[in-house]
This record gives sequence, structure tokens and C-alpha cells, in this order.
Amino acid sequence: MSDINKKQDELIEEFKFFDDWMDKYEYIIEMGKTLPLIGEQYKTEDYIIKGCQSRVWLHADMKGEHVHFTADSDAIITKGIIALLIRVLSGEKASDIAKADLYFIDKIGLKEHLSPTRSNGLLSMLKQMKMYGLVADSKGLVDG
Amino acid sequence: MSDINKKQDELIEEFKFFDDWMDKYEYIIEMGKTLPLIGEQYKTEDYIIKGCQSRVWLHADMKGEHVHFTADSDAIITKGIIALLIRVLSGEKASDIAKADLYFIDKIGLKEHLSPTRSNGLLSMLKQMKMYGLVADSKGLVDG
Amino acid sequence: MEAFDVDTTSMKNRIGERRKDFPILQRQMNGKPLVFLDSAASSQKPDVVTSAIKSYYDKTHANVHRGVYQLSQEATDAFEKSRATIQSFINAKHSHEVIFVRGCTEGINLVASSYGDAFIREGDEVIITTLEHHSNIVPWQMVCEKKGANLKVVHVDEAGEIDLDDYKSKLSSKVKMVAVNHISNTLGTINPVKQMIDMAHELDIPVLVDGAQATPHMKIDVQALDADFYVFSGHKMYGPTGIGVLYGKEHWLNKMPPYHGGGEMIKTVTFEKTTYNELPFKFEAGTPNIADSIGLAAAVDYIGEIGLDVISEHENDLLNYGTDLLSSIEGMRFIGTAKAKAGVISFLVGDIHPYDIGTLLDKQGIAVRTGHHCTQPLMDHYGIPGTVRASFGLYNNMEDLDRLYEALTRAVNILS
Amino acid sequence: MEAFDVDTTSMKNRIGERRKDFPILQRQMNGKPLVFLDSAASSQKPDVVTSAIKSYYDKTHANVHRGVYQLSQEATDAFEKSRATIQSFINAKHSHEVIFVRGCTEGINLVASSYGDAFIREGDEVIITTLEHHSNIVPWQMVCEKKGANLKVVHVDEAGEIDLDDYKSKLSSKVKMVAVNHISNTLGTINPVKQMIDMAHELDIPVLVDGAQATPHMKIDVQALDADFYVFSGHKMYGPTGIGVLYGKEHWLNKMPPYHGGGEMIKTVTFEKTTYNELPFKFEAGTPNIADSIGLAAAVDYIGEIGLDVISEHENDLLNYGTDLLSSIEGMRFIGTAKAKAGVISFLVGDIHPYDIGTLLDKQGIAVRTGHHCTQPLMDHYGIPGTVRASFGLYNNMEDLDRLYEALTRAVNILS
Ligand SMILES: Cc1ncc(COP(=O)(O)O)c(C=O)c1O
Ligand SMILES: Cc1ncc(COP(=O)(O)O)c(C=O)c1O
Repeated sequence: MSDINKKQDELIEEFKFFDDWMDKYEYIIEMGKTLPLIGEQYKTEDYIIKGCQSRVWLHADMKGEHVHFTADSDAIITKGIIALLIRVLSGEKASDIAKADLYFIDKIGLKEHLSPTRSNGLLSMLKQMKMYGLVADSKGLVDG
Repeated sequence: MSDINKKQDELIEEFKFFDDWMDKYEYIIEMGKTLPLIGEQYKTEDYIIKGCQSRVWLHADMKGEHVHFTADSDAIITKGIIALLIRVLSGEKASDIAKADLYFIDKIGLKEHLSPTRSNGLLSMLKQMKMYGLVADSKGLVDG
Repeated sequence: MEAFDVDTTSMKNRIGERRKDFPILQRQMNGKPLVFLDSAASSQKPDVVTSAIKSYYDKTHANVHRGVYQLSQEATDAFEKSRATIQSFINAKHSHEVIFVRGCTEGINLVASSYGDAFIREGDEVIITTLEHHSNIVPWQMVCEKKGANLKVVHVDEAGEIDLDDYKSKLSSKVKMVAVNHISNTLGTINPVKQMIDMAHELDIPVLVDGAQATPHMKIDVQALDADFYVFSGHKMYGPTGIGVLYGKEHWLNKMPPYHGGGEMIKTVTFEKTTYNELPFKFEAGTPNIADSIGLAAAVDYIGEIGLDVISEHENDLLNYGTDLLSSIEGMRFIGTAKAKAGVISFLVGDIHPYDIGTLLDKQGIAVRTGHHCTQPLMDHYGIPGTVRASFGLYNNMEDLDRLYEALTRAVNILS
Repeated sequence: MEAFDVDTTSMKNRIGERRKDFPILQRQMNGKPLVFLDSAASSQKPDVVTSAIKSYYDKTHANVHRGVYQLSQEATDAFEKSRATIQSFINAKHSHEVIFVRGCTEGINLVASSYGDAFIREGDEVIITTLEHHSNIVPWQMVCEKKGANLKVVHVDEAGEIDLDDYKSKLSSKVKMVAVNHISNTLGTINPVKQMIDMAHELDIPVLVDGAQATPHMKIDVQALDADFYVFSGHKMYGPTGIGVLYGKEHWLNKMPPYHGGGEMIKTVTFEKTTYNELPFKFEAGTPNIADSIGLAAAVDYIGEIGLDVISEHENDLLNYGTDLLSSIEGMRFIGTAKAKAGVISFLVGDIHPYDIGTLLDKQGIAVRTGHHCTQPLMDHYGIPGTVRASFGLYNNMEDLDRLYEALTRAVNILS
């Protein structure tokens, strides 16, 4: 878990520089460009998470105990926020992902984007990521 | 018409004595006892005017150009108010009844009882009385 | 025991102070201070409720759902918070089991139409009782007529209590719905709905409870009751007009077809095929009554602060005091004398017409309701055209009943 | 001519002052003064409207109709006066042709269900257009599916104008209803409803007009239009949420079966037979939304004081000014370029996602709507997922558009 929190704290530190909303969003958009893009073969209805406002595709890969995510969105701000989530969660242990408390979202002022009523697909995506963590974890337990 | 207005003015004068609502209503109820009651044969569904709150029966008789009313109600305050209306209108010329402006109702503070939303049958009764006046009047004209 | 008494007294004293929360109770009527005894028709509103509505419009209003801007987000959060407040008020399992409607009448119509479409067939039966409000009779008559089903009416005895033996005899596999009043608006009877629900569930029959009169007076726990549907109106529980709630168990609501079509209730629309949104939105087509849902939540918070147990006890005291007082009037005839009664006194005096009594009480500043109270079949059952009904809210006090007694005495003197 | 100019200017100045009637417009958003450009979703409310609601509760509330006491009488009078205010606002022939509903969506559903039950049969047709709001699509899909009737959709061209030739070709004796938007909420197109009504009436086909976007922007005369049904929402015309109006011609309303069953809408109820009340009560089952009907009447009075001609002209000026301003932004693509347009600008910039623009405008204090605006089939028609929409109310001014232009320029810079 501490690895996830370390990354969260890093992000909070990075975002401290911005006192203007627009600068903050420019940075988020930049982050979006670093997003490990989902393979085109996964950009289908099966992997889509539909929001009313924007669409998100998400794919998860298990490597040992660790879960790696790739994703994409048709809106670039959504994409930037996904990039933050992936930076924090991807490559971490399934059990840590399942349990993670993502306090950084609130701290850097993005809470609204993950509100249940925002319907941009992000909250559903986050739930999906945690679900992958949970499933992978329980599989791991069964295997072990 | 002036006969109707004379009777209205009389009533307004009589009601000036009461500064207490309860005394006024006692007087109205007394008036109800003077109401020329409708013959039992007319106390049927044909002559009923249904309000939600109380029921009214009304019958009209033509004597020459003049219309005479008899009536009854199951509520005695309604009956008292009918008695006032009949005192003012009964026995008058059809044409005068049809045209009458019953300002006394407002002046003696009974306006609410004839509100379209009161649904005690009184407003419908008044309309009915004027309708009798109108019909009798136009018949009269045809005959003459 | 003594400590408990003291505590109760202090609660009662506190509830006495609540009267000043209701600006309208300062009014004069026909030169007399208003005594408002018609809360069963619609209660008055405390300032916190009307201020919550105004404040919502002055600070937060925007259309809800799907807005990306902050104001819309705030409005949506406020609206959904109201839903959560209602959820915990009735102890629903899920917030999406709380559907906002205009009021009790719309809620019952929604169920009669949507559930009826899916589950009621020719020859089926719907059970109601003699003491239902028209709003819990006519929708079922309409659906029965449409479907060729039959309406069965459970008897009520002279005291105004539902005949459970008759109910039992009417339950059968043909019955597709039981719809029953929780508290009779005309008689005040508190009906044994828990028992009736259990009996219906033995045959897997769902039960709709008309809670219009119950939510302002007693704590409702829809899970403990195991009600399938529970419906109530905001305006009878110190909340605004134009808002009410249909609670439905998730599995029923999911099985029912949508009611209204329009915005909010869809997932995707093409001219060929429309797919519906999930609960609760499936049943909330169009822009909801956002401001009044917030007003209703404020009313729930207000009630919660006082405590429904305190309110019940207070109204019970009023009922006992008022019943004693009025019974000394000659010719007094109470309509509705069930053992379990809420704060409603319906009566006739001799053969005086209710309208005459109502009019003379009004002239003395006392507001009571007269007539059939939207329960004509119940009036037919008693063979009367209507009653005079005094009903209580948390703001009423013993003085109100003293005033009623005096005014009624004077009215009866004049009228008999 | 000069005098006329002066007069217009002074009216415009006066309308500029109206902004301060709306308390919410004082708010700051993300540290910037709020620029509210989402009135087509829901308008803001002037203080006179919200104060009318509060004042009703504080001074006059009681349940309406049938009450013998003074308060109930006053509440009833206030409620019925609201109906009369609406009647004259739309110039209806009779006040009982004005039915209070929750909003436009409920009004359309009422007609689709009740008219549909009585008049739509298997093989019949209902005509709508491509630019309808979901609330004027889904209810007709539902009734068509139920009845085995067919929905016919009239084409719209690239500019967003209804193709009247296509409309003409679809009119036939099979058609039982035409349902059309007066002003498109997504495009702003003012549709030729008068002409469409006349064409339908040649074949005795009734027409329902969805006036949700029209009543805040232009004078409506239902008799001059000869509309059979006209429906609108209070919350889009400076009035409260939870209230709207269905206007229907008396002879249609009389022929239609009741919609909801319950209190108010009945004359007599027995378990064997129920007879229905007359208009408008036949369609207003249950306790109505009294307070918000009074709020809506206050909104109508407020609009009337300013004058809908002044409002129209003001919004037209905003439309022209804003369109000019925005067209200088590179990649700007207006969606909806009809000749007759109301105060709505829908657009896309290059291939930037509307959600991104909406988010960055919000951060600069600008509230616009993004998405499909409950008109998915229209989005499919244009082959786009949604638009950014700025829509105007009487309180907007040129500065709002300057702020939009600046903020949009900055957003586009960041996003492209
Ligand atoms: C053209 C049009 N029709 C119908 C509606 C539905 O109105 P309401 O949501 O108030 O029922 C709207 C509002 O979104 C609209 O713009
Ligand atoms: C027992 C009961 N059911 C239903 C209703 C109908 O409620 P509303 O008129 O708020 O829809 C009432 C209110 O009169 C009632 O007392």
C-alpha cells in the first residue's frame, strides 16, 4: 500500500505548484499524453465504460501478483485524469489496488470528476480497476 | 330592477346591526326558517343542485311575467342564504332577475359562500335562478 | 421512573415551543387567532423548510444530472442528498428504491399502471379496504377495468377497524396486489399493516401501503414492515406541495416497465430502439422537482430533530384530551373509535349538517375540514354524508382544543 | 424613427437592470463571477418568484378545494388565480383548458397516454420530427408500441430546419397525432408550427406543440396558433421546478379518459362505479402543487412586466453578437444555422470533445451545457456525439458573451 501512497503524495506535491485552475488542467492534459494507451484490439464495446459525457476504454493485464492497466478516452481531460489514476495504481499488487484509498484526488481538487453524478465514466472506471484488483487478488489467493 | 335593489338595500340595512359574526349567522339561520319550502314532490334528483358540501333543491313558478321560487337545503346556513336570495329575487319580473346585480351579498359579508370554489351549491343555484329569469323572459317576449 | 417523567415533560415543553417555527400560525381569522386543525389535509410548514427552498434557488439552482459545470454539480449533489435523507427516514435498503413523485396519488397511480401492466391479468384480483382514500381506490378501479380484473373490498367494522378474518378469506392465488391505508385520514385508525403484509406474503402477494397519514405521525421502517411499496406526500409532513415519494423494493421496480417516457429515464434513444436507464432514473422522466425534494429533506431533518416518538406522544395526548373534552357535548357522535388511533377526531353532533358546524367554527377562527374527506365509500358504510374532522400536527396544543370546544359549544347552541 | 430607437434603447437599458433581480447571479465560480449560459436547461429565478412561494406558505397555505374555512378558501382562490394568469398568458379560451402538471414531460406523457388510449389504434401513425427532445419522442414510442401504431419522423436539413415537403408527404388519414417542438433546445430553430398545424388540420389531425423552449422567449397565443395541445415547463421560464402546464382544447380534453385516479378528479366514488369531475379537475388527481403554481404565476407576471417582445429582441441581440464573436475562433462549427433562431448557440471547435471545452469553461466561471441535450437522434443526424451549448435568458448581457469568447479562446488554445 505504501507504494501507492508514495505516488499519491508525489502527485499532491507536483500539483502544489498550480494556483491557477487552467495551469492545473494544462498539466493534466500533458499527463494524458503519457497514458499507456490501450491496444486498438481492446477499443471495443467489451472494454468500454460509458458515461453520458465521455467514453473510457480500460484493459487490465496480470503479471504475477501485479496488475497493469492500459486505457483511453475520447475526451482529453478525462484521459489526463485516467493517466493520474494509472500512474498511481498500475503495476501495484492486486491486493493493494483493491484496498487503496485514493486521497490524492480530493487533495489536488479533482473530486468532482469522480462524483457519482458526473457521469463521465471515471467513477465507473475506478470501480472497475478496483474490481480487477479484487478478482486478481482472490485468484492469487486461490492459486497460492 | 329598482325593486330588487330596494330589497337589497333593506337587507344591507338590517345586517348593519351585527358586529359579531355569530350573531349575523344566527340571523341568517332565522331567515332560513322563513324560506318558502319547495314541495316534497320537487325534492328529487331532477331539482337537486349538488355541491360537494351541501345539497340544494330549487323550483321556479311563472306567474305572468313574474318568477316565484321555492327551495330547500340540507344545511341550515345554506338554507338561510337561499332565503336571502329568494327574498330579493322571488316575485320579480323575469327580465329583472336575469339582469340583477346582487351587490348585497358582498356588502353583508357573504361573498365567500358564493365563491366558485366553495362548492356548496349556492353559486350554481344563483346561476340557475338567473337562467330561469332569462328563459322566462325570452318566452315572455315570444308570447307577447 | 421519576427521571423519565421529567424527561418527557421537558420534551413536551420543547415541542410546545415549536409552534413559533410556523409563521402562518400567527395569523388572525375573522378577528380571532387561527386554530389550525386540518393537518390531515395538509400540514403547515416551518420556516426551515420554506427557507431551504428559497436558499436553493438563490444559491444553487441549475438543472441536475449530466451538467459539467459546478452549479449543476452542486444542484445534483443537493438533490441526491435529499434522496439519501428520505432513504434513511424510511430505512430503505437502497437510495435508488426512493422515487420522487408529485405526491401519494401519483405514486399509487404509477404502481397501479406500471405494475398493473406487467402483472395484472384478466380474472386476477386486487384487494383494498373500505377505509381507503379515493387515491387508493380509483387507480385500482381503473387498472381492474382495463385488465378485466376484480376489485375486492375488505370490510371495516363499526369502530373503523379492518376485519382481518374477511381479509384472510379474500386472500388467494388470484390476488395480485393488496393496497391498504396505513392510517385512515377520516377515522384515524392505525391499521395492522405489518400483519396484513405478512399474511399476503405467505401467498407471495405484494403489498402497497398508502402512508400519506403515517409518515408525519410515526416512525416508518419499510424493511421491518417488509412493504413492497410505500407511498407518501411531502405536504402532509411539514414539507412542500408538489413532492412525494414512492418507495419500492428494488426487485419489483426492476421488473416493472417505465411509466413516463422522456429525459433522464433513458440510456440511449434512437427512433428504432430506446433503452432505459437504471433505478431510480427509470421512473423519473423529465426535470424533477429539485427544489421541493430539498424542501422535503429539510422537513425530514426538522421532524428528526424533534423525534417522531415525541411527536406521536404529543399527538396522542391531544387525541385523548380532545376526545374527553368533546364527549361532554350533547349529541356528540364520534366516527372512528378504533383502539389504535392517530391524531384525528371525526364527529357529528345530533343531526346538524357538518357544513353548518364548519362554517360557524370558521367564523370563530377554527379551521376544521368537513365533508367526505375523499372517502365516500366509507361514508356510505356509516350511512352519513360526511363528518367534521379535527386533525393534529406537532404545533397544536391543549389550548387549541379548548378553543375548539368553546367554539363548537356555541355553534351547536345556535344550530340546534 | 429616431424616437423609436431611443425607446428601444431605454427598454434595453431597463432589461440590463433586471440582472440584479436574480440573487444567484452574484455567485462566484472557481474564483470568477458566474456567467450563466444554460437557461435552456433551466433558467434562474428572480426574487419575486421565490418570495411568492415563501409568502404563500407563510401566510396562506391550506389544502385547496372543498374547504369551508377561510384559509382554504384563500389558498383555493390563489391557486385558481394562477390558472387564470396562465390562461391569459397563452390566451386560452377557457381557464379549465389549463391543466397543471409537473412539467413538459408529464404533460406530453399525459396526452400520449390518455389521447392515445382513446384515439390511437393498430396501424395508425404518429408524426414527430428529427429535432424532438426525448420527452417528445419516448412517450410516442411507448404508445405506438402498445397500440401497434407507427412512428413517422419528419426530416430536418443540415441547417436544422424541418423539411416541410417531407412533412406534407407523411400526412395522411392514418396519422392520429402530430407532435412537434416549437423551438429546438439544441439548435435554437424556431419551427413553423402555425403552418404545420394548418396543414395537419386540413386532414383533421390534432397537433401537440412542445413549447418548453418557446414560452420563455416569445409570446404564445394558443388560439391564434390553433394548437390542440400546448405543453411547457415552469422552470425554464423563470418559474419553479415541479410545475408545468398542459393546455388542451376543451373538446379534446372532454373526449379523453382521465389519466390519474384519486382525490379531486372524481365526482362520486362507490366501489361499483366512479364518475369523473369536470375540467380541469378531471386531469388533476391528488393535491396539486399549489405553491409552485403560485410561483409560476409570479414568473408570468414578471415576464409580462418586462414584455416578451423586449425579451425576444434582447436575446436576439445576444444571439447575433455571440454568433459574430464566436465565428472568429478557428475551427468553429455551429450546429444549427436556421434562419429563424432563438437564443441558443450550439457548437463544436475542430475535433475537440465538448466535455473538455465544458470543463475548462467551468473553471473560468462559465456555465454551459455539453452533451446530447436529450436529443440523441438529432446528434446521430449530424453524426456527432454532442455539442457545447450556450443558451440565453433575459439576464444575460454582452459582457457574458465577451467572457465566453475569452474563456473559450483560452480553452481552445490549451485543448488543441
Ligand atoms: C424542447 C424540450 N422539450 C421538453 C423538455 C422537457 O422538459 P421537462 O424536463 O421540464 O419536463 C425540454 C427540457 O429539457 C425541452 O427543452
Ligand atoms: C390516506 C391518504 N391517501 C392518499 C392521499 C392523497 O395524497 P395527495 O393528495 O397528496 O396525493 C391522502 C391525502 O388526502 C390521504 O389522506
